[in-house]
Amino acid sequence: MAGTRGFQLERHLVFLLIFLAVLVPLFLPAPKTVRVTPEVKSVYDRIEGLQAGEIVMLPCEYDPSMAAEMSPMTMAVLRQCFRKDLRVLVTCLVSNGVSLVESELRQMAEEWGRKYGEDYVYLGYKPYPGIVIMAMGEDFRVPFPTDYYNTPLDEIPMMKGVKNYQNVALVLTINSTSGIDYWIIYGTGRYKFPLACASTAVMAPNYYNYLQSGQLFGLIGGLRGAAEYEQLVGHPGKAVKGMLVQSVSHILIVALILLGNVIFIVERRRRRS
Amino acid sequence: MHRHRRGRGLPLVAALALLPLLLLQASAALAENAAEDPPAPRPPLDLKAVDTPNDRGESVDLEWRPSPDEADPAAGALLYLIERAQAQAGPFERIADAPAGTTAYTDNSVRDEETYYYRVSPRGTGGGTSAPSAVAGPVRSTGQWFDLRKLATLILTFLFCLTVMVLIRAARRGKTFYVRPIPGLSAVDEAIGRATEMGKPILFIPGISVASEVATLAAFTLLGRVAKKTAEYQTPVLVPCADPIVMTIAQEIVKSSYLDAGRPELYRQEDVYFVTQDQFSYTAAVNGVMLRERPATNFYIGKFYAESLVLAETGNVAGSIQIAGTDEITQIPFFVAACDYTLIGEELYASSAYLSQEPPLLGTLKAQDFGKAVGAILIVLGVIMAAFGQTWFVDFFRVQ
Amino acid sequence: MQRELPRLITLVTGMFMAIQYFIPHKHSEQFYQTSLDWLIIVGIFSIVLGIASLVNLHVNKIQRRDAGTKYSYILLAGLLYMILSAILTGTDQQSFFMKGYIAVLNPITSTMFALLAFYIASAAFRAFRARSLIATILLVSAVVVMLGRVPAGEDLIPGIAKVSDWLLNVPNMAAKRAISIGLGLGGSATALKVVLGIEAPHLR
Amino acid sequence: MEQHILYTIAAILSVAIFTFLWRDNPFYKFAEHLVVGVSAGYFVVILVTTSLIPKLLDPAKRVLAGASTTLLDPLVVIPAILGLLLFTRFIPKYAWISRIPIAYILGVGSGAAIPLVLQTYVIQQIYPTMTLFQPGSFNGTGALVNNILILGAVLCGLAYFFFSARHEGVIGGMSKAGIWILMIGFGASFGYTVMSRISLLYGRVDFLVFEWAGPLVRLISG
Repeated sequence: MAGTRGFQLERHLVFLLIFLAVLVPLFLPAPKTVRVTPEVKSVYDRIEGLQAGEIVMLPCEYDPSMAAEMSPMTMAVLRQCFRKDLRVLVTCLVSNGVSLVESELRQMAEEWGRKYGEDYVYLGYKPYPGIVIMAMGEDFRVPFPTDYYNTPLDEIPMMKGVKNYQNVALVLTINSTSGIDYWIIYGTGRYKFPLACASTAVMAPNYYNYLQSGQLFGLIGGLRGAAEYEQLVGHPGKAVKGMLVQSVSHILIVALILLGNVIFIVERRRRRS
Repeated sequence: MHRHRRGRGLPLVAALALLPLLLLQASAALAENAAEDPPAPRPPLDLKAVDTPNDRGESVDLEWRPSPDEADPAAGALLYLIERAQAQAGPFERIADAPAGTTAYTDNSVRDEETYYYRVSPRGTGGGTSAPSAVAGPVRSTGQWFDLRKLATLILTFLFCLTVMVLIRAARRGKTFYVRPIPGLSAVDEAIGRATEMGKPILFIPGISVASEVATLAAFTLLGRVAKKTAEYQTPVLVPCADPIVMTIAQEIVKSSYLDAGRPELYRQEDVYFVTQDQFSYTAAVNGVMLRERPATNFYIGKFYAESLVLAETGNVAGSIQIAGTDEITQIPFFVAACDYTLIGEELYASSAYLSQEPPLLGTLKAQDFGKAVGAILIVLGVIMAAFGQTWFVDFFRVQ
Repeated sequence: MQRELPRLITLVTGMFMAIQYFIPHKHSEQFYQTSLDWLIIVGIFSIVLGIASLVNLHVNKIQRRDAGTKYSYILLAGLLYMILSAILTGTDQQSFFMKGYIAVLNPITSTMFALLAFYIASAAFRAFRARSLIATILLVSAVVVMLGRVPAGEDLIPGIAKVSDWLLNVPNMAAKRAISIGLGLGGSATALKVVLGIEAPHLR
Repeated sequence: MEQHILYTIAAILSVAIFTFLWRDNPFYKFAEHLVVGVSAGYFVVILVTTSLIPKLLDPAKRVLAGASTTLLDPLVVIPAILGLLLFTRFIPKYAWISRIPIAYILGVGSGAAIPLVLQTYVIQQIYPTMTLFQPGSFNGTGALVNNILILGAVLCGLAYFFFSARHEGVIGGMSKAGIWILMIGFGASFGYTVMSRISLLYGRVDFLVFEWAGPLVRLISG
């Protein structure tokens, strides 16, 4: 299969083109061409329709290895919530993702000058996601007597009168694990609150039937979903650029394959004649 | 991903993982606001307690039919309190709660020598606890000495090993077996011959996994054949290893191959060396060897992960002939794209038999073909039986 | 004696481990757990052989004044740095040991990983040529899936994503199953040959 | 400030590795030898902290402090002796003794593999293929056609791996279809992986441009 040894110049040209395909989009203004799908738009519209002060719950369940695909979604949703003066309640039920989610939340909160304890609260991590989700249906204080910074929930102004899912406008779990099933079965399945999920591209197809059955009101799939959301929020960032890089590099590689075949056919004809 | 079971109540895993601590607090919180006292729900029916089958012991399975009032919102049962005692009459102590909708619970806080009795009483939304269910027991937990769920595996393993041994004995008594040509392997002799003409070394990479990995075992057997040929042709063979035990075994193999070829003085222990256990540091070092030593032939035999393409592309730049074989299915496409010959899947395990043509090894190959034939027949038979609803046959092969 | 004792050890431990697989009982589980612990303990001693081989190789290179000896100094320095920094400053986040991980090990290994983006392109360019029917099938299947994975591909050829999903869910899945069955039989046979001593890398 | 230094070292070493794409050069050789030494040292330290101390030194300390009753816990002593036997490799005359621990390691590994590999690679692939047409396991004609194709493809794939039969006639036809199916599968698997490899490079370039160069430029100009 390896065939010809590959003339040195060809190889270095291919490397240069790939490097440019990844580097150039970083400096280009992100294009507005990302086509928005209805399942992503429904999440955006639902949050856009909330009144100032309502609480959006964001269980961000991913770790650094999945950050490339998941963090852009968290940032885009947080940007929209803070722009609309909504209050945000965040948890992370994945042990090695806790500090990553916390730093993302703090970074976006500082960017919008939001105050901890009044505009946003971070509950952090507890084991056994199935149980925690079910227990939060009773009272957030059952699994989380204190927040991530060990202050009791009753001493946090934002948490006054906030008992369980009924006091939260909607739940959007940004989740790279199969824990989404727990949210569907033990969360909205038992306590009936509006739930949407943002998953990896690989997992997204599994949840379309929950979209049709109404158990989910929205679904953001992979980097492409995040790019659509960034565009909706009007702040195209890493996801949109990421999609551009992927598109450009994939088309480039396909073009290289076709070019390689053209060269091959021309050479074969020359050798035959 | 096809979902066979859709939302069938709480899977056993959730029931198993229910920590009494969390729900005790929940039920306590509920008790405070029991203003008035609605009628308590009736108890669940025919509670059964049995020793958990196919396990290590110290575990009892409980099962019950839900309380008839579960659906009724007013007096519906919200929680089932599970109680245990060591005598029929009690005293019963509460060991766990299960939320409404569950009909099973596994108690793994028991000791094998004790006998136990269980009862379950539902708690209504109003907080009132009704009369408990009938007592189930006595029950004693034990560990089983055979896991019935693995019966199919036991039978197939036994038959397969038997076939291998029978065919090896037949081969030793002179029976010969035909083996179809495998392009990758017929290239081994040619590849080594090429190395001798160019006076360049051969690079043999035994994968980056540990010695007990099956693919690494295959690498050892092939290394033995390759080292014997390089000894005959007096070309050096370099074997960088990512595991100390793999290095030790590889040194023994290469040394005895040079001994068998009657050239013990040519063996240099320095050529079979340890690099590092880190996947990509190892790759960086081997890349360097490829471009500096410019080996005539590279062998990638064993367990490989994402680094396979980095190695194979660098080997291609160095102009070496490359032969690869791995059991890691996701990496085969990269070897197919970048190497001259790739042993696909089972061809890796046929390599030592093919090169040595020794009767016992050819006999094993024949046994593997029998295995595939039996596998194909089982599939066809199973498909027919399952299509007509005879699922008992198929379920026999279901492995939890 | 030199060959019979190791052959016997492999046969006995092999049989026990194969049988243990079918017994869920507590004692069988403890036997399995103990075997794993023993492997770890023997592994501790084996690392000494590994490091001895590494150090010996590069010390010889330095003594023999081979070409590139200065790089051997760098390798030994890196090895010494990590061991000494762990002894002196521990292994927590602020220790010099972790600084070595953050500044050297992590960036280099993730950059080596990133080289795959270049190599996957050069391999595709060089190897995916319509040399034979099989090579053409390989290249067409790869191109379709690549186009199906990005929005630009969908814009170029509408519906390509569906074809790409089909290729991944039907032929690719069937191919994986067929290869697995073969690998299972081959792997189990190889393991059996080692236990029975027919193919004995440790007795050569 | 210290982060800038660490990130600068990381950036320089990353660029050194990238230069290997051009050709082998002293920068790459430096980074290569450095990372081999550093990674070997890293794994030794990790092995000591996670295995040597908990599994060997702590039990030994307990025995010396007289805390544990049994003088020598066999479950620690026997493997320790096995491990020590490895060192006989340094004495040529007794080097054969090192075959004993190696025989044990191969025995444990291959013994456990015999049933496990048959179950996970063979039985757990045969079972789902059998239930392809079980009522309720597919919906719609599309899925039915796909399942028929999967069944045929698996059988042809198996035919390709037949070693002891000449690939002629029916077996020959099936095995030719088999290699075609394998190649379609390999092409699809290759194409599927491109996206994750590109995002690796995107991650590194993003680090070099935004996490290293950006803050450094701001620091100097700032």
